[in-house]
Amino acid sequence: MTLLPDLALVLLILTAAVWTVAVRDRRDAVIGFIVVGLLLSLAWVRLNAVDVALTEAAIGGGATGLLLLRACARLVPRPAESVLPHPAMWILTGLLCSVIAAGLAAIVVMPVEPPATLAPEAAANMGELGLGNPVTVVLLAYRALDTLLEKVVLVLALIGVWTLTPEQFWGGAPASLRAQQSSGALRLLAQVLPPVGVVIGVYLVWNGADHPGGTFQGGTVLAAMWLLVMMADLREPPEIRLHTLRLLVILGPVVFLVAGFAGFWIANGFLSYPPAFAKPIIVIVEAALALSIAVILGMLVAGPAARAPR
Amino acid sequence: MILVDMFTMAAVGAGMFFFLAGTVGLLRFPDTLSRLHALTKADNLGFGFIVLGLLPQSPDVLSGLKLVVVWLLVQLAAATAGQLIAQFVGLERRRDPAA
Amino acid sequence: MMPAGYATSEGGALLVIAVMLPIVGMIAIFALGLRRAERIAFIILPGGLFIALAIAAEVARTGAAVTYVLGGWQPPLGIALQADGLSATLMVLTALILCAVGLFARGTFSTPPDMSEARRPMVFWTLMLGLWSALNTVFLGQDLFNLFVALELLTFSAVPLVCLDGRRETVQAALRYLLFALIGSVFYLLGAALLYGAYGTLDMAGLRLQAHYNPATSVALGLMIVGLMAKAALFPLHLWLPPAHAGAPAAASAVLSALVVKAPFFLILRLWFDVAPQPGNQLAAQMLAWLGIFSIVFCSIIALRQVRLKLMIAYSTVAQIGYLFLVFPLVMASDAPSAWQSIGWTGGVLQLVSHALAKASMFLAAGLIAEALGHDRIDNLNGAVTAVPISVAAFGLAGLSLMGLPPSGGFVAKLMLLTAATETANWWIVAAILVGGILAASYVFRVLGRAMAAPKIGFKTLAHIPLYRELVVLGLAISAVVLGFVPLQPFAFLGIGRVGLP
Amino acid sequence: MIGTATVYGLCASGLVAIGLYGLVLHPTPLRKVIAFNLLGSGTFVLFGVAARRGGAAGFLADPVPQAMVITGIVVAFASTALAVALLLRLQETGASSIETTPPEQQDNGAS
Repeated sequence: MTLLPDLALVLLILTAAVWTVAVRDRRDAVIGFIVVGLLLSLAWVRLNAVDVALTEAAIGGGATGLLLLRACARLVPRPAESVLPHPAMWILTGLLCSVIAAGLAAIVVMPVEPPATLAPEAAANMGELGLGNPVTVVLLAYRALDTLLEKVVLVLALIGVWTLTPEQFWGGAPASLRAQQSSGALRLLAQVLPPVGVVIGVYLVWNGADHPGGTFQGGTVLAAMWLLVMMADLREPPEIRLHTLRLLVILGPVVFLVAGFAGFWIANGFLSYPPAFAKPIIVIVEAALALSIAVILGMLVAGPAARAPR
Repeated sequence: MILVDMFTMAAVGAGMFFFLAGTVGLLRFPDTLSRLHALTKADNLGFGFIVLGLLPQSPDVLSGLKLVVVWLLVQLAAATAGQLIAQFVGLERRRDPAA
Repeated sequence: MMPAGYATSEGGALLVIAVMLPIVGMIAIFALGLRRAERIAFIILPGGLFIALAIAAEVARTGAAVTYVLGGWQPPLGIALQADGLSATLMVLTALILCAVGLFARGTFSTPPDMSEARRPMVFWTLMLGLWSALNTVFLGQDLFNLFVALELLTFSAVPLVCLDGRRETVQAALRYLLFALIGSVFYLLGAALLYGAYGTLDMAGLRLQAHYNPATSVALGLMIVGLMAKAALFPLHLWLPPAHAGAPAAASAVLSALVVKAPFFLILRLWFDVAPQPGNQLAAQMLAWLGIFSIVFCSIIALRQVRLKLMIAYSTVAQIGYLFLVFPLVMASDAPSAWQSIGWTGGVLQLVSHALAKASMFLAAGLIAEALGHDRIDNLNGAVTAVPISVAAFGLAGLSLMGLPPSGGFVAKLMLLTAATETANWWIVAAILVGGILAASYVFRVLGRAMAAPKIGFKTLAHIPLYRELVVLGLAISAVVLGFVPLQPFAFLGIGRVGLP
Repeated sequence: MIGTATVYGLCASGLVAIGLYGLVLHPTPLRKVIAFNLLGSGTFVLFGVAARRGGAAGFLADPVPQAMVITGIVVAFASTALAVALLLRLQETGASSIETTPPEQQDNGAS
């Protein structure tokens, strides 16, 4: 009986997912995907992963959804998207997918005993650092290299998107994000919400050291506020050649790298923190990362430059 | 204590009723504007009642405050979204009066 | 339960620097928008080469793997980097090729003097450095999730390089490449999730100690290998490679073909010999080899039919990657005391290295030929030899290695594979190696025949090619040839630091 | 006895199958990208299941796979952004679908 809500949620997720893939109109597909994202964040809460739930809601549903909706708006309309492929093709693909799903399902219904876990190791080493949120500790201490490299992935993704700038526009600003029809309501929201949003973003980063939350979640909220302001046409996207913009993008990775290399002198090597200062160092790194993430996410949504530099 | 719990149950129950009604309206009403009407009802009344019902249950003032902030933010977002959708519908109608 | 611990060894910090130095350079170029992106790159390039050589020297000196435990957190909770003989070799190879390509690209990707920043130089040099860091992480990583991040780093550096010139078909090729790479990543990650669920660790050494045959392990390894196959462009998942590698600028093509596709193969090798329960699955090994055989024969034939030189070289890459996958049944059937003492394993690694050198040289030579003639249609290459004689010679020398003719690294590699195949009575593999050699000879000689022919009347060289660029190309081709003269002894280096089978 | 984690494990398998199906069969790049995100979500949930089962030592779930999922979600977003930029650029330069092969590559289409 206690499984009933979970079963209902899973059923909803899978229905929304099937709809997302099967529906003809691509805008409907994007909306379906956003719904899946929001339902998934509930699933993450049920999996006792509040940090992931926040990330999924902010990035998986929110930022990705915005990105895809914007793509929809800019793609030329097509009458119908789901051209039915050759029957042999979809039967074969369907079969292959079912086999893979069945294989995965067969494995998940036979859990190993005792469960494989690193939780005891993670718990045993937490004390040294003085942080309360184990996920933050994993991200910024135990597996800091992954997190650092993943920030570099974000910078590279931004460079990759900027590569698609037509030659004559290099250095200019991305296309405006404003809606076709200016809206008083949207403008009001963009004036009222950002102060609150920024507080929430900062709170998420600050709070992330000890409670669910952290750089990604906070950074995404900050990015969302910035995007809102750009969509309401209160600000234009900045030119990609701007030094301030470039410096904000690399601020996080650089602070992280500096903290990492400092470990050679003040602790036991790269990316190790002296126990007495671990918490302040991690919080500073997180704050810098959150700022960079906000700027990178915003610029990734804005896309390549579409106007010549002034 | 019992009284507080009963209040919570009543308020959350009322909230759920409005959500249910709003969802039915969203699914059954014929055109976008009336669907929007149903949706905003659910957002305003349903969500409002649920927050109201949960308020006495919050362990400290901070959590209660958070609940109120959440309610305010949802109101703001719902109002803006409602406005935007309505505006979009108006735009479509002007462009194509038959729709 | 706990695997054998890692301990940071002397010189371990070099590994961190090998991964971080290119990132520092990349960030500096991105942020400072200095007058000349290439200046920063030319500080990083020799530095990185020096670090790679220092790591190799350290491995050779100690006769053991060089290790670094990040932050002092013991795996599987933390992450360790480790260079054994094989990874040190590949890091030196990577550094050499990147330095050569850097020299080659200096002319094409320099910032115009009147601009503070131009698109192509800025993007090219940042991505090149990002790619270097990614490759080093792939070669050093010991944790499957860390390696996932490294693979993503590689994808994000490689894909934009494909569409650097912004033409429609290159954007299309880049998108297709990205989609294939993403499918590959997801399959890899699915496998990693299953392994974590089964063993609670993604550390390779830990998995090696614990892994045994059960459904979860088999499905996980199968998914990961299929995902990596898509990234390594093994038949029939190779469709993305030819347009992508042919569409990129020559300097980028050289790196993509020589190094980027080798990274996923390296990981398959590691999964197979360092993670999977031993002995490996005979059927899977045969299947991989069969896909390799199809790659060799099929794509060599398609290469033969290409109109454009760069597409031909790209198809040749798919064919040559096929050889690498012949290793699995050959090593398993050998009676050598450990996998890396078998002749098949050494042959495979040598094929990887010699192909990297030869293919880098070939793509660069093709780039110079196209620059000089203004096109790269094979049928109109007449007179190339008068315009860029050294490049045509380099193309021919690199071709020797692809065909497997003596004297060349490719010859020794293919001979070793052939010997291993005859010893283990894998006759289909023997046939594939021989047929592949003949087909490679046909497509290389087709190009050479055209390029050596007398120029048509009115033939004009479009651009003057500086001598140093031609010499770089020749240098790479010569190293591919010289590899054939290296005595077998140093190959013991490849086995340093590799754990014996239980 | 089926537990909460198992239910979500089945959900993950379903998402993987649905996403893979869409990724392989949808002809247009945008739909492929959406399907890829579904496939990715399924993979992440699989990590989440391992995490939830691994709850021990005072933690409700194993934090290590959760941290991996957070990293993975960010990487998936970056992939989506790059893919969207590519497909918009592709439209600007004149193609409507990645399935249309330029003439000189026609013969590899057959392979």
